[in-house]
Amino acid sequence: TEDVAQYALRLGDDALILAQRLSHWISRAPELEEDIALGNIALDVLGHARSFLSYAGHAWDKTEDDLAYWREEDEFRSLWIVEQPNGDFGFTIARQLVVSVYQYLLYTELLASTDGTIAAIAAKALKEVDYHRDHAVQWALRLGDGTEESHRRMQDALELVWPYVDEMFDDDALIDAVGDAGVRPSSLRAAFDAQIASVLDEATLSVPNVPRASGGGRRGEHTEHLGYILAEMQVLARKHPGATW
Amino acid sequence: TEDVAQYALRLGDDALILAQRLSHWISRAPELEEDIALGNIALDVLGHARSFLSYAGHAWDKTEDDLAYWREEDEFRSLWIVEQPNGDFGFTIARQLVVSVYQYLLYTELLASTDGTIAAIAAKALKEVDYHRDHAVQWALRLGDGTEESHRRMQDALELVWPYVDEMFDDDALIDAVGDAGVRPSSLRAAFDAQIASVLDEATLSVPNVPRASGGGRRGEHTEHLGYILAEMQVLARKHPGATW
Amino acid sequence: IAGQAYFDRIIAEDSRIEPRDWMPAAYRKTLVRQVSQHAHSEIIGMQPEANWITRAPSLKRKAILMAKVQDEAGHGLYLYSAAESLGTPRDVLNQQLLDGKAKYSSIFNYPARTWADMGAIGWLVDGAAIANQVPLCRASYGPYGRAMVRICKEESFHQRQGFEILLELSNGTPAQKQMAQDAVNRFYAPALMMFGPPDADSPNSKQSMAWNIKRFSNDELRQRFVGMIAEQVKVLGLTLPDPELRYDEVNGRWIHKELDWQEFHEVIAGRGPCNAQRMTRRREAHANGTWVREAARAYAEKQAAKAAKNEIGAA
Amino acid sequence: IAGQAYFDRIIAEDSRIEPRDWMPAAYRKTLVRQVSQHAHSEIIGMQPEANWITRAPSLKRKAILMAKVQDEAGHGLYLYSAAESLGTPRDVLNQQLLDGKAKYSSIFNYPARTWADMGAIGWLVDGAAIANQVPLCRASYGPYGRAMVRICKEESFHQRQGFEILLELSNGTPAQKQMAQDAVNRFYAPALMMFGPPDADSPNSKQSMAWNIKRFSNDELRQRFVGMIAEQVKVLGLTLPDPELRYDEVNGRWIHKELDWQEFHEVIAGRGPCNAQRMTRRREAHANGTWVREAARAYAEKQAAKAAKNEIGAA
Repeated sequence: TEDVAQYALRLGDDALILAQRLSHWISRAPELEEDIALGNIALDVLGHARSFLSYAGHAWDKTEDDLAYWREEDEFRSLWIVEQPNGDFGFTIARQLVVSVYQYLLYTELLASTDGTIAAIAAKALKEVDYHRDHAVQWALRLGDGTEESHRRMQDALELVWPYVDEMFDDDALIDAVGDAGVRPSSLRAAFDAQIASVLDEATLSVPNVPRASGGGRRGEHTEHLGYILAEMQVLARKHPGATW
Repeated sequence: TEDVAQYALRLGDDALILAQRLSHWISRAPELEEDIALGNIALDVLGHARSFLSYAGHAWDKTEDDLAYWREEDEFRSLWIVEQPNGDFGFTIARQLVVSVYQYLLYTELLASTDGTIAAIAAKALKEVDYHRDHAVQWALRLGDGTEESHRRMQDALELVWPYVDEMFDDDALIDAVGDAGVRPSSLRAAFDAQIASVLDEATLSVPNVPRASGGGRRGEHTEHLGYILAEMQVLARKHPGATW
Repeated sequence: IAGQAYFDRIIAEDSRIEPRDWMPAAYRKTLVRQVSQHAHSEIIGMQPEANWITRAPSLKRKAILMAKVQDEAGHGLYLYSAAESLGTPRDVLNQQLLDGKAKYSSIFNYPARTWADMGAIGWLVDGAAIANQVPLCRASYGPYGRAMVRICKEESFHQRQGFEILLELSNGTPAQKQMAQDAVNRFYAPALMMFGPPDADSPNSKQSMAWNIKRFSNDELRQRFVGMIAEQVKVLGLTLPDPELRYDEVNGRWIHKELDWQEFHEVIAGRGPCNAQRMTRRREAHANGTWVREAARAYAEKQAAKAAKNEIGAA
Repeated sequence: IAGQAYFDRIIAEDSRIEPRDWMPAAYRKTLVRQVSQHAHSEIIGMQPEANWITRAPSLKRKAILMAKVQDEAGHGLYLYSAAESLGTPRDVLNQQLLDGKAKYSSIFNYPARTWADMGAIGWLVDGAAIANQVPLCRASYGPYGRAMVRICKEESFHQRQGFEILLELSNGTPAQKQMAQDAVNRFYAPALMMFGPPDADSPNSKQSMAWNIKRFSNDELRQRFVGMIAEQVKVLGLTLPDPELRYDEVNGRWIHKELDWQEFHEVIAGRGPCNAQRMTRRREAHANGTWVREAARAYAEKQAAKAAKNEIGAA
């Protein structure tokens, strides 16, 4: 249905923009193992994006590439958190921690989606996101409980990420409309808070207390970053309309 | 003539890409006075770009915007040095030092260009470039002879800029063809070296001794950076072909 | 005579207080807060517009936009100077901004999503700023009033440029026109809110008016502004997103839709679209510039020491 | 028997030397240099391709490219392990790269200017690498040979992907086809130069061949490669930028144009298009990662200390 397609579009856009951000680390990571790890994660997440976008596209007779390359900024439905620039490695880990814990909870619930395709994509993604979460947790521990500098940087990174956390849990009319095909984001909050608190506690870090950014990605209202992301991502495809690659 | 137009195109492209790079500092400079100073310099240089590109465009019945927004990467004729990413403030100052000393010498010689328009553009630009040069020199002194950290950073910045210096002085067939309408780049080298040596000496810095990058901007062969610069610069104009702004 | 009596007479005569004059502590404090907030607004206000410099769709527009953003940095400088003349150094004020202890105009917490926003910001945001600021040219504190004169001159230039951007878009392709209308739709209400809460909810205004800092109430200024843009929007061939907007001949005032003051307070409280982004950028720029400022200071000290040594040698 | 005699016998039998075996110092040194250069090439070689990940023109191609660049990081890891088994730790090797004391394959100093370069690099550069590396699977040093087996398997996959990119472009729009031809034009000669200078100018090769590290001469490998691509280019519907290219039936060898060995030596000497850029990026990544690596080390030490303390407590 249209609603389920719109729902899949959201999840696909989150994954696509995150993959785009993460992939920038490849050949720039702090060590070779991390070039591989972040590349792996980016690749997994891109795979989720492709699955969700392909599925969404069925409803409108569009391919994953039609959706990725030929929509304008205000047609994207991604969350603000995935648009945030990579910053230093600490910021990327903080963002990964938040997003992968969120996605882990979300995909777990989506296993019970009344929409078979959504449930199947979530099932496949879940195993990978479990690894992403573990990767982020391990690094949060190392950075939080590593050196003085890494502790400071990691806490700073959390403060910078936190304004974008609340938006992930906002419910809206589409969530009502998709019903049991989807998951009510607000229902994930308590488990998210508990998991994050436990990780940050072990990492000797604290949960930031900063105001949320208003958000609006689900309505196509984005931060000033998305325009730049899309300009880069779409530049080549758009120079060759109708071409195949 | 076609040759003079091609020559003006080179100078225009150098200025355009440099302006694009410099303008990124506005609202990000180390202090408010530098937001203003770098903004001023970027604005001046953009002005030079517009004059040269408008003049070049006459030969092909094209406007400055046709040339800026509707050429592909391999049609640009800018030097590699202006494409280099801004780096830290030290790198930007090192690049400015090199480019503004070069442009000062170049525009001084172009006052005697047999092409009246080139001479007139150079005359107007020269006064501004004199200020740009002074700005870069003053900062080179402050950073070179400031703190230990700034000395190290400034010397590092020079090492990073230096591979792109030689290309500025390469002669080629077009230089032969334009004759006295232009300036033979190689003829500027001695004066450039002397001025730079004197500034760096006073700044307690040393002239780097590193291999040159091959170069090729004048033939339309660019570094991997230019594609990103153009994707961003042209994105909006290209979404609205035929529009005026 | 001196002290309070002199101050009171100057205010009564509607003349100007100068930096060396005695002034009540509360007057000084109010001014430092207002002038530095104004300065911070200029600085933060550079960001949404700087966001479009590298992507401006023509070289002429790029140049105009660069010049405009640079003017804003200049306004920041004048205003910090005016604030410094009241005894608080610029780095203290800047630190207040970085620490999130000082406010800046909430409007800059809205994103500049499209090129048309360069038009809407110029026309509506600078327009509202001018409406606010023209009366401030007569503010009782001399340096502030004089800074305002200079700033207003440039702002009205900026407003005209914004208007021109929108006019060009409105007369352009359908996509351009829609971009312009969308930008006006997004900036209309936030611009109206720039004048602050309704008079009934603005308790500090009275004292500022008594001190000849503020000359008109929030609602009076808002009325003036709405009247102006209601006329200008016709020339643009666009509409304001306010179906209730009309001039009430009987009471001689403009009726406009209820503004969303809850949103206003949310944004002020830090929960707007770009508060975090704006502060992050400002803090990053400041942190990245630390080594540069330190170098400049060290160099200046070395030069001063050399000069002193030469003087001693010469004596 | 041990020492030189054992080593000589292993070489004579064309068997394998293993890390704990005795080996001549020169053999060890040659291998460390070759294996680490090879590892460095994988690492630096990520850059030209990483340059197109964010701009890949379809999501499928983006995924394939990401996987490929990641494979290269993996190859770097195996090869550093092989080099470490010869007694030189990875951080020493890495430092040699950062200091500019170690070389990497010159081909990666050419820029990847267009998307078609992803095709040309896969087809020609990986193709040449495979031609070089397949015989290395039988290299006398065990860990190196085994690493090569794994690497060659993946490389041939990469080569096929590069070929497919070019094939798709060649069968695409005229602009796409031209992009493909242009990329082949730019990478053809540099790929041929990947086999090193002509045999007459390659004095070190003989010793490497005697040690069963190298199996074929530079020119032999180049011949094999040219023959292969001369056939494949027809399937692509493109041409090689070499009007002189033909098979000389009489001598049973390929004639190709004279390669520009001066350019080759310029690039090796650091004066290629991207030498400075590649090293700058690598050094920046390393420097930006310092605090992260330090944190990981400090954390590991803390954990080890805790574990030790628990053991003592338990004892």
